[in-house]
Amino acid sequence: MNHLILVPILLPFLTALLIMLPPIHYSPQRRRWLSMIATALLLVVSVVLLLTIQQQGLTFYALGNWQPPFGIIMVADLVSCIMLCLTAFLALGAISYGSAGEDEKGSFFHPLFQFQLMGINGAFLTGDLFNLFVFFEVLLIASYALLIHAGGKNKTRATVHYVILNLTGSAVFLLALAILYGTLGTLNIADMALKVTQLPDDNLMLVKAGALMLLIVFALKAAILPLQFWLPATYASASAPVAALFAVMTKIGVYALLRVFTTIFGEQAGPLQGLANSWLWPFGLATMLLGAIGVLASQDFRKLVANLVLVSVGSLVVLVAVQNTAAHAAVLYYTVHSTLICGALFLLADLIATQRGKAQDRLVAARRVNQPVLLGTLFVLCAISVAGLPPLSGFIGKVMLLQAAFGANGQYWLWAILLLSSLLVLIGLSRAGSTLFWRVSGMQKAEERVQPLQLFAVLWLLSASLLLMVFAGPLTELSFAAARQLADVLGTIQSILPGSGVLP
Amino acid sequence: MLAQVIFLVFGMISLALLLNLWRLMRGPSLPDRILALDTMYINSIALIILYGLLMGSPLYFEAALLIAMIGFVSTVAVCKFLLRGDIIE
Amino acid sequence: MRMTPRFSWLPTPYRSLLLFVIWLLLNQSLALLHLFFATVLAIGIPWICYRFRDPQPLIERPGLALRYILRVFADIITANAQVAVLILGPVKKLRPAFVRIPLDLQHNLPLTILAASVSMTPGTVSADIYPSIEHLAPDEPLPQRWLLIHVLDMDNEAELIATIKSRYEAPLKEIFQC
Amino acid sequence: METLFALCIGFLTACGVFLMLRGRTFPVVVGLTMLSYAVNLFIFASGRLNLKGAVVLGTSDNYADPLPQALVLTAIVIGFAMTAFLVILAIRARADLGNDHVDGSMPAPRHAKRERTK
Amino acid sequence: MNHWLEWAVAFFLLLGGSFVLIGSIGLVRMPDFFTRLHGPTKATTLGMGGILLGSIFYFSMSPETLSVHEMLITIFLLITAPVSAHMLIKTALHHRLKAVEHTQGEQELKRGQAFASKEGNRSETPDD
Amino acid sequence: MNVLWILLLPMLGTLVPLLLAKQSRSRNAWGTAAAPALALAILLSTTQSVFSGEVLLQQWQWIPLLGLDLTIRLDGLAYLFSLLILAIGLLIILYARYYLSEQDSMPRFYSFLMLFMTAMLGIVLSGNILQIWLFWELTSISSFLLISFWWHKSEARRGARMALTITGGGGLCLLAAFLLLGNIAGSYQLADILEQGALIQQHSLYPLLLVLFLLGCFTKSAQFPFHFWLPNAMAAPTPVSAYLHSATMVKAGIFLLARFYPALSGTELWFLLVSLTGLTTLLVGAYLALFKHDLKGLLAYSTISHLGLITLLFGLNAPLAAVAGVFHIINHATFKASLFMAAGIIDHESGSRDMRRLNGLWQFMPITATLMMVAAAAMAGVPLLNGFLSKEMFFAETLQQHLLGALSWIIPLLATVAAVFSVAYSLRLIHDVFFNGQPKGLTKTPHEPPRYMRLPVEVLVVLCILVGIAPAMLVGGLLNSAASAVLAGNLPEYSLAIWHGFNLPLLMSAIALAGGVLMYVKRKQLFDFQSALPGVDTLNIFEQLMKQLTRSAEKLYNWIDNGSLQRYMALLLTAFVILAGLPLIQMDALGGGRAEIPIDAVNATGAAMLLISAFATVVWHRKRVVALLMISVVGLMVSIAFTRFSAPDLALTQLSVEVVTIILLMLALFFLPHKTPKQSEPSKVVRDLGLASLVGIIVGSLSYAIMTRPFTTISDFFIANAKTGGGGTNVVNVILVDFRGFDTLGEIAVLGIAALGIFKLLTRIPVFKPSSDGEGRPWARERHPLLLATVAQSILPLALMVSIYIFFRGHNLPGGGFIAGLITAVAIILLYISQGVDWVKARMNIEYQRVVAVGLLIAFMTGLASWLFGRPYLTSWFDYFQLPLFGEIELASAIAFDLGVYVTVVGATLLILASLGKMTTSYRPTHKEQL
Ligand code: NA
Ligand code: NA
Repeated sequence: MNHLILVPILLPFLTALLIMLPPIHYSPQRRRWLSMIATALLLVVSVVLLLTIQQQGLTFYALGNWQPPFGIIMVADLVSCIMLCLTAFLALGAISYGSAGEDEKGSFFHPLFQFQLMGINGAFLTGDLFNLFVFFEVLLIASYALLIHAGGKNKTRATVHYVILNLTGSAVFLLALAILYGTLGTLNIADMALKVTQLPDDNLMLVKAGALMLLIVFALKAAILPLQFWLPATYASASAPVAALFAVMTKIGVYALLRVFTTIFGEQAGPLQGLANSWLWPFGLATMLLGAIGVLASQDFRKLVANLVLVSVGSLVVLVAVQNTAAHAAVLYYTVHSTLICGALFLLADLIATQRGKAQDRLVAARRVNQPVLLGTLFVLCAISVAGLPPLSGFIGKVMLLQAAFGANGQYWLWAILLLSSLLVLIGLSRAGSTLFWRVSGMQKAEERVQPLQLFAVLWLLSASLLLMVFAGPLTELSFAAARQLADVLGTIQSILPGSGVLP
Repeated sequence: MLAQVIFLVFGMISLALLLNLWRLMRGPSLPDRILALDTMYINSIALIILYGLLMGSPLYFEAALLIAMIGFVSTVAVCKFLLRGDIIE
Repeated sequence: MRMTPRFSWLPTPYRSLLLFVIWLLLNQSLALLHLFFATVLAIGIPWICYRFRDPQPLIERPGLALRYILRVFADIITANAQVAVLILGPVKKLRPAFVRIPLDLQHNLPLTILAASVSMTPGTVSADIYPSIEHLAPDEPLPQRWLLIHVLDMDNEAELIATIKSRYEAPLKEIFQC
Repeated sequence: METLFALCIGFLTACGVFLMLRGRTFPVVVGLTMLSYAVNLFIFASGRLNLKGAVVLGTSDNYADPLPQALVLTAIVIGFAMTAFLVILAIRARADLGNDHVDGSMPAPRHAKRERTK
Repeated sequence: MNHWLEWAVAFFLLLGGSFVLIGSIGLVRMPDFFTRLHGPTKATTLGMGGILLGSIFYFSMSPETLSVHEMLITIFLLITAPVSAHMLIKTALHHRLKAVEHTQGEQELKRGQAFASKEGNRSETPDD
Repeated sequence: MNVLWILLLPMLGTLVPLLLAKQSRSRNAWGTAAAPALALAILLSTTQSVFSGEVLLQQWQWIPLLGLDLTIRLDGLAYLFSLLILAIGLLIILYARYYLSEQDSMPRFYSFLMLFMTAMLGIVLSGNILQIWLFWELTSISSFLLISFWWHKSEARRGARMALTITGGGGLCLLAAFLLLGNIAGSYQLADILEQGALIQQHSLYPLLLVLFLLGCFTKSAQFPFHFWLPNAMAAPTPVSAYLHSATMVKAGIFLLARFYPALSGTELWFLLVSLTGLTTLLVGAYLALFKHDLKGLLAYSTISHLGLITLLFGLNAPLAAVAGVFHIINHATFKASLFMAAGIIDHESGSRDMRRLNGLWQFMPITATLMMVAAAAMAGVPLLNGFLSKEMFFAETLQQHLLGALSWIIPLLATVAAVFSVAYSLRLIHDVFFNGQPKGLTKTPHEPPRYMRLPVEVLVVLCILVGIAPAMLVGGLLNSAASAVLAGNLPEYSLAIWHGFNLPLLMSAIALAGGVLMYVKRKQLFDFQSALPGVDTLNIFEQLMKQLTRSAEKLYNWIDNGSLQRYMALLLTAFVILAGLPLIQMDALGGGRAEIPIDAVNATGAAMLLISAFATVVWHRKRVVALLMISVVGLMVSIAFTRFSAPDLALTQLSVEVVTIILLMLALFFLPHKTPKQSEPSKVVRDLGLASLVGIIVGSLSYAIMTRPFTTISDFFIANAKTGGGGTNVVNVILVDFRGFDTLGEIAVLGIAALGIFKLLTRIPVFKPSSDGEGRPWARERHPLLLATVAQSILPLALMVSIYIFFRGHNLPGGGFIAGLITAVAIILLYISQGVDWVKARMNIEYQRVVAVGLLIAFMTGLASWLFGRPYLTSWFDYFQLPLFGEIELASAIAFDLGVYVTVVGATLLILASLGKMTTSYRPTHKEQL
């Protein structure tokens, strides 16, 4: 029983509560520092957990000491640990940025942020489908609240859409859960994977319906066409640190797709194996393309970045549908890369917007930014990375994606659309960059300067791109190992339900 | 005998509930509808108690108590709303 | 008329008694454990709730209060029989009416009990007590207040008013000594 | 009974969905509430119907499935939290945007739209 | 003993059921809001009392248990029913609902309506 | 010496100018030059071994799983290009020191230039094709930065974007080609690939691969039809043009042709694609160059033309042609770089590049004029200069090929035509600038440039002459080793002599010279003809195209995403209908054969009421209060259904939530319109009805299918273990607080967070208080009816008592912390309703957010306590104690957990409702965090 597995959930929870209570709540400084320190600690814990799991293999934690499939379990495998590290890394950047002043523009920034982390980490760790629903709701409600942080009409408008769509999604999630429970008689993911193998023919289609409903839910979270509509406005209007954290939100959908459709409906599932692929493939491609079109179409920079998120989601989803080790490894690596870099871009967009006066981040001629060299350099680095150009991590991700598609049906569709959208992204980014920094009207300059914490935040996230490139060797190996572990459904069942008699 | 009585009373309560629903739909005024709803709440307490008798189980009591409470509170809240708009002031 | 409680630890003794009984009712048990809890709660809850209570006149004549309650119960049953007949009888023959009754009572608790009693008994429903005193300045003298009631089938207005005043209002004045 | 139960679930769902497709926040809230009822009944039904078997030990010898009940409880609470948030959000939207349309602005009337496309 | 109780249960249930039904019939039959109010407020409350008494007796039939907690519901209804009625009638006054034509004391109704709304200024003496 | 340093030094050199930013301009230049100079020295030190045919190879593991290892591979071809890049680069650094003005940021310029140099060296020195691509893209980026160096000029920005778009697109094609190549060859190592030419060319993907590969090469090397970006890139400072757009970057594409020559060439497809593209480019470039008035424009088009020439050579599939190609690479680099630099001098010293204004500069800058004349002559292919030699070889090779069969003569013919143009534009360059009368309207008086600015030109021009005179001696070794690298060792016999006797190529040269002179003399007619043709402003066209692209993207995007939630919802539900409906259609039978429970009249009545009220809610949804009343009936009926079907806990929870929801909605309705206007079009209503019905039918069918199927579940475990393992007899509650306590923890967290979020939503909200209801009725006067106030006060203790009762019995009987919490909260809310905020606040001044936090903390800590006993989180504990007098009592950790639930629920509910209620009072939620 390794208590460390639970710490990524409990630590943010406790932090949130402590921030709301005396003596922490008295001063903004205390709230900030506790929040940042706790998040740094979270990162350390996540990394330690990852290293432990790398040594020990898949480990689970039975809450309340109720063994699976009866109790709720948290499962730490390489995939979930990678996602934990990613979240903590991203969060530290976002919180640092927020602590430069954005946090005081509304109430409960830090507690909500920590709650959101709790929800996200819970969703990554849980090995129980209903518990996944609960953590989804935790992270969603926290995200609703964070979304309106600092107020404003756009935020309100976007939040209304976001909330209503997600509430509908939650209803569908519950229906799907009920169907799966009503046919499989269990909620534990590994147990479900096991039960699927013994499914009577009469229940086959019911389970399929449940599974496809889950697909809708996760597709909505992941923002796959035609369920992506909430994303651009939401991400574009959110407060910078929130938008940065949101960069991981769509990836939770992707993660859930990966979990459910490779474990429950993995190779052991017989006729239900890979039942989502034929849907994920075309819609993933369409999402990618739409995102790229959106990058071109965007009138402001934040919306552009939001569309970049769509592009990355599209690529990931297509690769989820490819269902081989290389593809899943690519998904993992690219997830980490795209999340962090999009997070950095959201922060950067805010820095640029602040220095451009009234024009904000709109792509029109405006007054010159106050620190063109600093912001320009950051912009170029981010743009290079996100567009998948060398030498930053983006190109490795892109190469992994392309390589993973080898041999897949419709490989050339993927290639063509991936490369085309890369080109569109490149065009869009070069247009955005040259407008933001070079189309200057008037000689006036803003007074605003980047604050140290803000700069730290952007550099922190950007440094990930560099690290992902420098240590690409071991990191891709890690991704492959994680993908192999993910694909080993029988092994997973065996370690979680040793009494089931399944041999890997 | 008791069983028949219980079913007879079930019938009465059901009829009462349908009458309440009729008034609720019919209106014509809002107070009429609220009154009908309030009555419906109270009548469903009777229904629940009867279920308890039918099942011979005391587990239904709390539900009845809660219905009494929500009947009251929601009637008050709706009336206050119609009177003042602002129900907490 | 007393407004302040006799014991600060037991500000509302009758309420405590009621709660004590209710706890035992709820648990349907006379076990020592429940008696203990009933006592604790019967003292604890009123103590907590006392601050959420406007000062009210205290019951000075408990015996009379008991009699009043029994009378109201009896009235409820007879009144209901009458109302049932009226409801099932010919609707056209009803003689509904609005009547206002001048009030001698001044405090909220007795007034509430009066209004509730009127509502539960012979074909009458309390509609309003006016004018309301919430807009009065603290030092303003209390105006004459009225209880507006609706009567389902009124025979004689004066008789009705007299009955209500004597049957319900007078005993209440007595009970609360106000 | 199962048929009737399923009919109720389906009908509630349809009503809820129809309301959620309306253009104002309030009907959406009402629709969501209705949909939640349907969903809760659905989850409940996934444990199959049982007339005499409240899941309190010692009261019966044929218990209903307790797990869906626990799940519905969780769903009710979460649904309540979400509905509450949405309601307040609707107020906020009305205050910020001046109308209660879900898009934050009134859609242009049809003939105006046609003119614009011309 | 049990036989008696059974009769008592049956009696109270039937009594209660009848009053509940009568209350609801009143709700449907009566000509205006004010008259409709009487049925539910009184008959239904009494009917509930009957049913609850029936329940008390029913559960007390088995030896060694005495089920009296239904009393609590009765108490609660007795406390709240007049208040609900009061709030409803106040609302009706505020909404200026029409009383059936031959209602006596129309003046009182008007005065009540005036007091319910803002026009009923308190400087205006209520007794003409 | 480690060859890695050849790459590494310029890479580090990128930082040098930035570090020297505060130093003087000359120091900056010298400092910058140090790294490439050193690298050049290292390169030269390898001359011996490279010329002897050795391939210097170094390899480091980087990303083995992707086949991407860092490999430095220095062979003859790499040596040649490295030499060009470093040597010309050094000259450019020197030149730029004088070219850049005081306003230009020199550190930035040098830094970008070094970055570019690194990228170029990376391409040529890579031994791994993915690594080649890495540096390939880096050249695109750095050239973007260099072209847009003068970002305030719109044509610089546009030119840079155009270059990036074209070369970036090509880069993506190249990546695809490389991945295919690697996949076919089974390795991404260059050495492995070059050995597998046969395998690659026989592979079915070869045509696709080749096309993608050539797209990459041709875009970068400005081959027709991608040539147009190059002239527009001339918005860059001239040193950049000289370096990137003549000597290096545009040669990257050519380099790849040469690099992959052994693996990809030799097929018909190769010939057709490469040589014909080259030929077209050669002609188009030469023709267009003649008509450019801009000095740099002319040079740019001539570059295009020469690049076409080299491409054509590589496309001929003949070893000698490849040798000629390599040779022309060297020659072109020298004369074109010097020409650009000379043009830059003219621009710099006279303030104009327009040949219609620049006339007679001979008198002002004779030395520069001489240098430029020599270089131009080399470009025109005048004997005794290097250009002549490679052009001769070119002519010879065009004559040798027979690839077009009977039409093979076309190639030499067209080559001669191109050469004619080439001579003509060279002549024009010289004559128009240095002679042809007096300058017109120059802003400055031209003069010779500073000494060292001219030095690079001089060096290169001297090289042109020397190579022209003694080719074998000077570049023989270089050419030999480079060409043998291109040809994978199968170097043919060739001679670098100046004189090959009278032969056909010489005749072609003569015709070209004569024809060129003639054409220049008769240029008037030609110019008239050209000016009669519609002018093509590629930059504008491209810009318009991009705008069009953006606009159509915008249109398409907005067409898909019109911002209407109703559409989003409809799509979501359509997805639901399709995905959940398809399996239903595929099902054999909906029913599963499980026996149904018979329907009785009471249940039928209940169901009817449920259906009617639900329907009524929909029908009257526009009258909001009525809709609320109707949906209350639905809620009531659902609760009764729960009661009926053995779920008392559910009924209790549903009911208590129901109250709070109704209060909440009433509170909310005050701030919302009381009526919904009719707005939906009938067609939309019909659509929505259809969609809603479908969803309803599907959900109903699914539930029916589930309910009628037999099933086994894990629940038996819970029933069996609730008492023994969880210490409670209410199995549902034991599941909630024990078996699945973690769900409950999450659930109360959701409630708490929702409350915080609501508080957040309500802060700083613009307050608006309607003065009348929906019908325009002013509000009633009395705020707190007397009866209600008094009764609410009496209900509070009762409600508290009941909630305590419900709380404690929850573990064993229906009830629990959640319901108890709601009852308490409702009792308090009733006080708010009946007495107002002031009254309550005076008696209880608690900040509810803190109550929420405390409640969550209690639940959290209860779970954590099990760690003290070495048990997993939330492990429950219970025991029975015998107390004197009291008898047996049970203590359970579940009670503490439930207490947390209770406190959270009270806090959250009050926070939600009271905050909303306070909106109209002076205590409304304030912006400042009030923790
Ligand atoms: Na000229
Ligand atoms: Na209020």
